Amino acid sequence: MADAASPESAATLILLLPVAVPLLAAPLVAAVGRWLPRLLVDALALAVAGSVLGLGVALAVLSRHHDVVITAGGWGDVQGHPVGIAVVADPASAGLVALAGFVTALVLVYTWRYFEDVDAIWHALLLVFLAALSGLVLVGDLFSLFVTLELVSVVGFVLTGYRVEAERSVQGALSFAVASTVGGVLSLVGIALVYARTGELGLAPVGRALAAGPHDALVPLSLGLVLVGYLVKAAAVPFHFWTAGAEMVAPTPVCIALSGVMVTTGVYAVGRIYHVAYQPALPAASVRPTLLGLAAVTALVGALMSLAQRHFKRMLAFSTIAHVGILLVGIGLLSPAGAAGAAIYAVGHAGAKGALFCVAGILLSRFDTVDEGQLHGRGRPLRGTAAVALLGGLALAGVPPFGTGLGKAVTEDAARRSGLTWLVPVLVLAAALTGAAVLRFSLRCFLGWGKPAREPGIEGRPDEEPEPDPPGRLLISAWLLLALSLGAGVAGTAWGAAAGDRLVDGAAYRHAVLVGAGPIRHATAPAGWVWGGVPLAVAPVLVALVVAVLWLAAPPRVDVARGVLALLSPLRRWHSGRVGDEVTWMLAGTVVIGLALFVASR
Amino acid sequence: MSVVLAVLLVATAVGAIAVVTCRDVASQAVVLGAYGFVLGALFLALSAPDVALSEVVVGSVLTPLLILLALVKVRGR
Amino acid sequence: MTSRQRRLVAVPVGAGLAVVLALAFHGLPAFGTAHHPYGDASVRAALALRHTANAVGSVTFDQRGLDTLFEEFILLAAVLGVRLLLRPAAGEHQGTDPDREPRSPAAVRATVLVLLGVTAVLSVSVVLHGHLSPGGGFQGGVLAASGLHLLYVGGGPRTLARFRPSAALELLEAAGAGGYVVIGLVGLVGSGSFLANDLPLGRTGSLLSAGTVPLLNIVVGFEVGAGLVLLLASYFAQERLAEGPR
Amino acid sequence: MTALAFGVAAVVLLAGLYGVVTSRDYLHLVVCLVVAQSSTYVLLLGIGYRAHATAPVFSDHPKGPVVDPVVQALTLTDVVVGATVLALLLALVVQAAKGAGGYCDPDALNDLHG
Repeated sequence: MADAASPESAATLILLLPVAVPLLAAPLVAAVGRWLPRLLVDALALAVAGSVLGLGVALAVLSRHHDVVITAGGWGDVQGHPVGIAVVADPASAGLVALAGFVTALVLVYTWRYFEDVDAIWHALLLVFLAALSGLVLVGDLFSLFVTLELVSVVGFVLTGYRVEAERSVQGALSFAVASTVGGVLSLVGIALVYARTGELGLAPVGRALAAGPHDALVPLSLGLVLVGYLVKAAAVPFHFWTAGAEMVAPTPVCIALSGVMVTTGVYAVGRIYHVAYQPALPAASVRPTLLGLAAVTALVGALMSLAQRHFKRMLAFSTIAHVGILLVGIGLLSPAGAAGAAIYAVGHAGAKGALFCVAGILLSRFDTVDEGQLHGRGRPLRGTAAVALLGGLALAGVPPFGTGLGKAVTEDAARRSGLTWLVPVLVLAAALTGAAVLRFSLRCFLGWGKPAREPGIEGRPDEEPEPDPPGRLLISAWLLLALSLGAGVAGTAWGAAAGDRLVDGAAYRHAVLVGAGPIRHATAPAGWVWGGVPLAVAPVLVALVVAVLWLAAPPRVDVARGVLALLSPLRRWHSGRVGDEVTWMLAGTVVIGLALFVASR
Repeated sequence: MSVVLAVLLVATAVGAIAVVTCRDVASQAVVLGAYGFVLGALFLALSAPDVALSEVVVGSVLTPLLILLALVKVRGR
Repeated sequence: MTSRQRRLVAVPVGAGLAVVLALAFHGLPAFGTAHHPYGDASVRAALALRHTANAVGSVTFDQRGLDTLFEEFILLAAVLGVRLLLRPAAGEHQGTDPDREPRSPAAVRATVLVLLGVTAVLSVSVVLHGHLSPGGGFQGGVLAASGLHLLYVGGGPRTLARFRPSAALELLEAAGAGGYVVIGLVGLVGSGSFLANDLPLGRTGSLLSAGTVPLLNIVVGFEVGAGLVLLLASYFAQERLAEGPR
Repeated sequence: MTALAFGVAAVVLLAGLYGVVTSRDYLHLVVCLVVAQSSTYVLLLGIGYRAHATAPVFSDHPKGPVVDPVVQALTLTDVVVGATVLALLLALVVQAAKGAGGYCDPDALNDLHG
């Protein structure tokens, strides 16, 4: 037993506080919030989010040499069998806790004295969301992962449908809710299969038990089923349909939380579950093709659909899907370097995408629309907003030294080193096209480039909900989020390398839970900017600029916009917005993933 | 015991199909309530009295009630 | 897709899913197997270590109490969500209740009164014996909440509303959810583990046994009972809205 | 018996999902989701079942083998989650139908496409 004052002991004491503190504050503000001054409720919620950020940073520091492990309730083994729920912090999970705390804090700054109508329900829900995300990354148990996932879902779709008076907002929430529920059911079927085979629920004991065999169809198929729930949250194609709808219609601060943290958490869970619970039974070579195929399709579909949008929030939603593809490439490489790239990219993306959603919020509050055609040139007076939008677009394209650029460069390098060079153009294209879409929008809206007329073939989308105008704070949030993205690129190398290394080291995690934490090997090659990567970093930025400029300024004879939209029309028709279609494709994706994993494991 | 279990299992499958194929929501709520009772009996036979109690109060009382209330709201104007 | 096209796609997808399930379920152990390592360890932990007669209660509130904490907040979030989603939107106004509602026949009122008493006693007993016999905070809470709605049968919406003070129920619900966290934090302060069960364990089978398990059952009972009443109230309010003048 | 027990779970799941995919009414769709969810209860309790054993509740001290209490606790959680998600889904359907004039064909609520 560690000395009471030692850092190890402190780490085990604070390990569950990122869950407990917001969960204590949430019912408090829900119950007495209506009698408290609004200022006090705002301040309390902000303090809680800030404390989760602090706890996340502290845990990342305390876990840098070895995992911090506890069992909830202090349970040990009974008859040589673990009966409690393991909770584990390492640089990857603690970093995500900190990210969730940071983003939630900024969302609270954004919504300071916003949503006046409904007591303090907004704050309570946001705090529960934060606790759920913290729980999801910290717990090391399949069923606890499922419960936290359901909690994330429930709060997620309530927040999405927050403005009930907007019909489309409710539709977006419904589509999100149905997809989440179906994903949850399939995940639980997978968990039941694992439990039947191993008699375990903890990730580490499951990994140990599955290694013993038999290595039959149950193992790969249960992995496929378990992952579905997380792939829905991650918005991987074809589990992504809810995302575009939900993030288009949800209140802008909710989009920042969903896009910045929730999807990332989903991708993280995919990596964690594989490396700890399945890696001993399913070698990386049999899982990698499926994950990378899924990643590439996600990146390309998201990028192409993003380019086809003129509704700014929907454009950002599809770009999130593309960036989930990039994250999944990093995780799917199943190598330390790939995971390091994904870790840095996750933070860089949360910042850049959050800043762009702040731009959407500013535009909504000024003009009651985020339609590209209607906003033509109207953004000219908004100099600061324009700067954020252009920088955000460049960040999505991966311009150095943003975290998105560094994360992408590290991932590309990892792909090349794994002999999978075909992934590099996929990443370049995903970054370039999403960057192009945002740059095109920004140039048209803030500089008045291109024609004010509507693009052919896209119907206008009226009846946008006006959002309240918290003038200065929105821009402050945007700059802070951009700073986060920049910080990830400038100073994220050490953390990213540690997080990536530990995420893929399932053996160390299992050892820490089952035997006790020992010292871990340190990141072999710290990922960083390299001069050789400069052309690859610049390429997507150039492509993005060229596409954006061509779209807006090409002579009428070569109508780029019309051509691209015509090419993309089958893909756009695929996104029919009908829940029956969406579930059908989700199930088709489940079958394909399951069978691909099964065939590769033979 | 095994016969009872087999009968209840078959009844569960039949009940599920009956709920899904019932296209009128009002009668579907009633069928769902009955299905909840079948599940409760099955769980009791599987030696899970805790779950059986929950399933009966949730599946046969609360769930159909919520569906009917929602139905009144959606259709009943 | 049109619904016809979708059916055409759904057939191979459904067949594929059936194949996936068949292949995976083929690896399941025989139904009724005696091999339950986690289950056996849990039973032993419940009885020998925690003096909890109902092993399911021990797993739910002690060995895997963290899951139940999250579950309680799913419920809290859902109740907040339903209240939020079903709140009257701008432009809608609350329908007015009739000032007097017709009194139901004395026989009905008497039956309802008796039934109310029975459900009240039953739900309290189900909650308090959760660590001893099947039942617990959740089942008891649902029973109590459903039972309260007998007032609707016996009296009508106004009678129901009078016994449904929403501010008090909101406090009760929040206290239930927060109470779970507080019990967890007491464990953290007392013995260094969140949700540690370090109260006196008592004799297996007696009302005062199993340490924190009965306490957690009680807070969950409050949360579930109050939460469900609030949830149903939101639906009933919606119904009244539909009937009221527009 | 093994094939029957787990086969029933699979049939219930497929039936529920079939209903979700083909539904023409959002309320009906939500009920089908409830059915799909109930398949996990059958599967979990089937997995935890032990022949010739009693419920894991003791009046005195153990007399013989009992069925697995862990899956029962998991199923309990699952039942609660299912009920709360249902309440939320229904509230969303009520709101969606309000905009659509009481008409809630899922295929008609497709403003979010393209």
